[in-house]
Amino acid sequence: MREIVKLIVVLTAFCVGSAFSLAFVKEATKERIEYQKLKILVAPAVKAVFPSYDNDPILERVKVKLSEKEVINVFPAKKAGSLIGIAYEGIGSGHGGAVEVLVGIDLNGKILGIKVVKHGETPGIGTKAVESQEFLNQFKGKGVGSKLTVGGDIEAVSGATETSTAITEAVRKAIEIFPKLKEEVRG
Amino acid sequence: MEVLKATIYPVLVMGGLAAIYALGLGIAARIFYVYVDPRIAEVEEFLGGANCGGCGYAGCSDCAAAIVEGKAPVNACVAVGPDKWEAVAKILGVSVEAGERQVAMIMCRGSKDKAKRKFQYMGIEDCRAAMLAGGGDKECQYGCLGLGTCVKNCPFGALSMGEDGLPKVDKDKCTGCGTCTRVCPRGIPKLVPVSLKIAVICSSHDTPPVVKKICEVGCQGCGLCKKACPEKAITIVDALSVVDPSKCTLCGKCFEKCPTGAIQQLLPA
Amino acid sequence: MEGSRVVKEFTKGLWKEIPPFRFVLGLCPALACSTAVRDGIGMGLCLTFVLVCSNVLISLLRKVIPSQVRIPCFIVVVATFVIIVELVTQAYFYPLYMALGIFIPLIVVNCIPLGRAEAFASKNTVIYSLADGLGMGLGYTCSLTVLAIFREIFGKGTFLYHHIMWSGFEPFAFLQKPPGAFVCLGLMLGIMNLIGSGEK
Amino acid sequence: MEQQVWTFSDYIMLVVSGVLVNNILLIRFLGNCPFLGVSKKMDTAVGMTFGVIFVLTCTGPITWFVEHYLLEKFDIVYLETLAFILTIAVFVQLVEMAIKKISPGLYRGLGIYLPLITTNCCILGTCFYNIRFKFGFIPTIVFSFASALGFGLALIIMAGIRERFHYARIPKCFQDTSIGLITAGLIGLSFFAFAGLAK
Repeated sequence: MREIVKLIVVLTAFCVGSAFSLAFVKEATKERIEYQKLKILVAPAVKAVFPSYDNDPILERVKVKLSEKEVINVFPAKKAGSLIGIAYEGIGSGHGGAVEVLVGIDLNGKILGIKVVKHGETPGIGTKAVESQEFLNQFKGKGVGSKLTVGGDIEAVSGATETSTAITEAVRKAIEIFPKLKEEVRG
Repeated sequence: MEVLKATIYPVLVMGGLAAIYALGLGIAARIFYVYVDPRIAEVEEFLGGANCGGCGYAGCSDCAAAIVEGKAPVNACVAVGPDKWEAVAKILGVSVEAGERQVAMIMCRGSKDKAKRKFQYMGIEDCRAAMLAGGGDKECQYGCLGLGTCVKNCPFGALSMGEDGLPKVDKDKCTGCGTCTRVCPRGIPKLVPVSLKIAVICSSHDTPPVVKKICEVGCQGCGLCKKACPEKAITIVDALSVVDPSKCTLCGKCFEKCPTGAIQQLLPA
Repeated sequence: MEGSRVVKEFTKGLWKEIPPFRFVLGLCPALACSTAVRDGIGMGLCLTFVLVCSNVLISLLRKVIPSQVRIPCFIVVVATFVIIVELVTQAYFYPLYMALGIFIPLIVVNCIPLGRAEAFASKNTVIYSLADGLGMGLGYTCSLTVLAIFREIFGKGTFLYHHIMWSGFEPFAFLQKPPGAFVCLGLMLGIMNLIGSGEK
Repeated sequence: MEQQVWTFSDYIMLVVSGVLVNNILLIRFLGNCPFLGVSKKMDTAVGMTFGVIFVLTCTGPITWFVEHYLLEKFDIVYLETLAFILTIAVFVQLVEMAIKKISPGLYRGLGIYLPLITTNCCILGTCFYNIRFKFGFIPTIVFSFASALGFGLALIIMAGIRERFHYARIPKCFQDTSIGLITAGLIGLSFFAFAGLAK
């Protein structure tokens, strides 16, 4: 019995020590890792949705709590120190799961540009909507107050209706929360 | 608070996981307890530890077990020297001189000019490869093929290929590891005690007329030596004569009678 | 006397027992992470860090660890440093982290740290273990770098992602592929043996 | 991929992919140390193969459980490496003890390879791949088995070739590991012919 206890104590002590120190390393690197990941994933999209800015929106991102569980990253774009717009993600459900769209909006609630960040659509079919600049440009200038429905003010890419609808849905959802986010970011 | 929350889960989960695993191991060690002779581990300490297989066992721990059980001699490990053998013998409480030092001996005298060939073999220079080509180029199906597989594989450089197409053993270098007996497709090299005085240097089990036709120096199994021996030390087993060295007095009568000289005195009397 | 042994333990990893050539361990990352010089150096340095830290810690704790659970304990120690490396590369060298991918967590089963822990650190004092770890780690880094230089220059025509070959140069794509890695390492090992045999 | 319904042909493709197209040893580079270490003799290669198949088919699903029901629940996925290797090490040790007791014959054949399997990176690597590819439970088992099979296939082919090295005249400096690596490269090259059979 004593053998077993000794075994348990030593191994557990090692694991606890290891987990404890790792938790600290994790805490210390958490921010940096998130920044790095966003930089690879989102930074090109941010560049695409804003015409011009001179800060690092990824570094200056603001976390906004939408509800108890939902937290969203908001990327503010600034020029010469003053805020010109914010970008954040909206999610729509497409053929192959969630479609995440980054939407850039100026301070008046007008869309500056959109870009699909992550999707699982069928290559060659759904991706037509993801890649079509013409389709994505339709959203420019629309904003708070626009209906944003496929067949209404948005025209779907033929053959990729499902994906077009998903993207539109994502943008619409993003627009809906804009007033709240604007207040938070301006703080 | 935030830091506390971030550390408490990992610590609890990993600690719990480790505790369960350790408990499992501890219990399993008890349930599946197998008595292992502690001497096996002690013996293994003194073996080469390279799992070279030179001893003929599957790894060093297997060999250690065989030594402890008495199936293998204390000097079974060829990778270490006499000092380690003595240490092993000490653990087991026996002396190293359990068996005499063994050396390899080439049991064939059928050199290039003495034994006939079926065909000229020009393939890869390896006895095992030659065996694949029609069972070897020698008429004699028991004789040395002379392509030197044993020479190439000897880990101690104790073998060399002679001019006559037969390997030669350097008794000082040979450790009796037995690698040559294992690699030879015909089992020509045999391990014999270093003080062996007399032997029949032939491996052929062919009948007298066959041997007479294909090899000038092979043992025909004619039985003349058996009849000549006053000590009854010679027997014929499967058309090959065998000398019992414990009975032999080296009187030399058999050498005179042997028509091919297959029976040989190895050391001076 | 003391100092000379430290130097000896350090330098043996750089030539006499240089992994993965003389000391045939840790082949998987050597093959997989040598398509580009940056990856090779990165992998080597990650391994050096893990090796040095685990060697030091294990030689410090060598009297505390009971021998029955020594292997799980060594594994936990090595795994801890591996996760630290994983997190740090993720935070500061993200592109490298992406390129090395699964091979960073796999340092834990790379036989070098565990092998050194068992064969060296658990029997020697801290200073020697440090020297041993550093030597072995740097030796490994050198091997990987040389292999990567060869594979990147001839396989891609670049060096540290800069084009250096003449414009008409057709890269040997074979060298970048997995079989090329095996052949390359095999040839280098042969050449090392050739040089080594000349020494004796 | 988790929600996707897996049909029988999907599983077949997964096996083909694991064994041939993305052979874990030759294409993914996992498990090379034992590959070169135990491929000198056919019988050791066969022993190692069965050991890996058994251990991997068991640890694959176990680590899958650890990941999804422990690490993800408590949001400590970054401790994956530690939890997995610990699980594998303990499992291997358990199996070793159990086999030793239950079947000494099997232990003689398989036992000496088990300690080597803990540090065989194809085990841990495959467990990681199961998680990274977001496999469900059944695909995890299938993929683990296929990977182990791929490992065994490459190992046995290699052992068969290496036994023939006895007959070949190899320059001294290229003997053993060196020629082994070059051979592995050539086998890998032939495995490239399978590319396109499956993803």
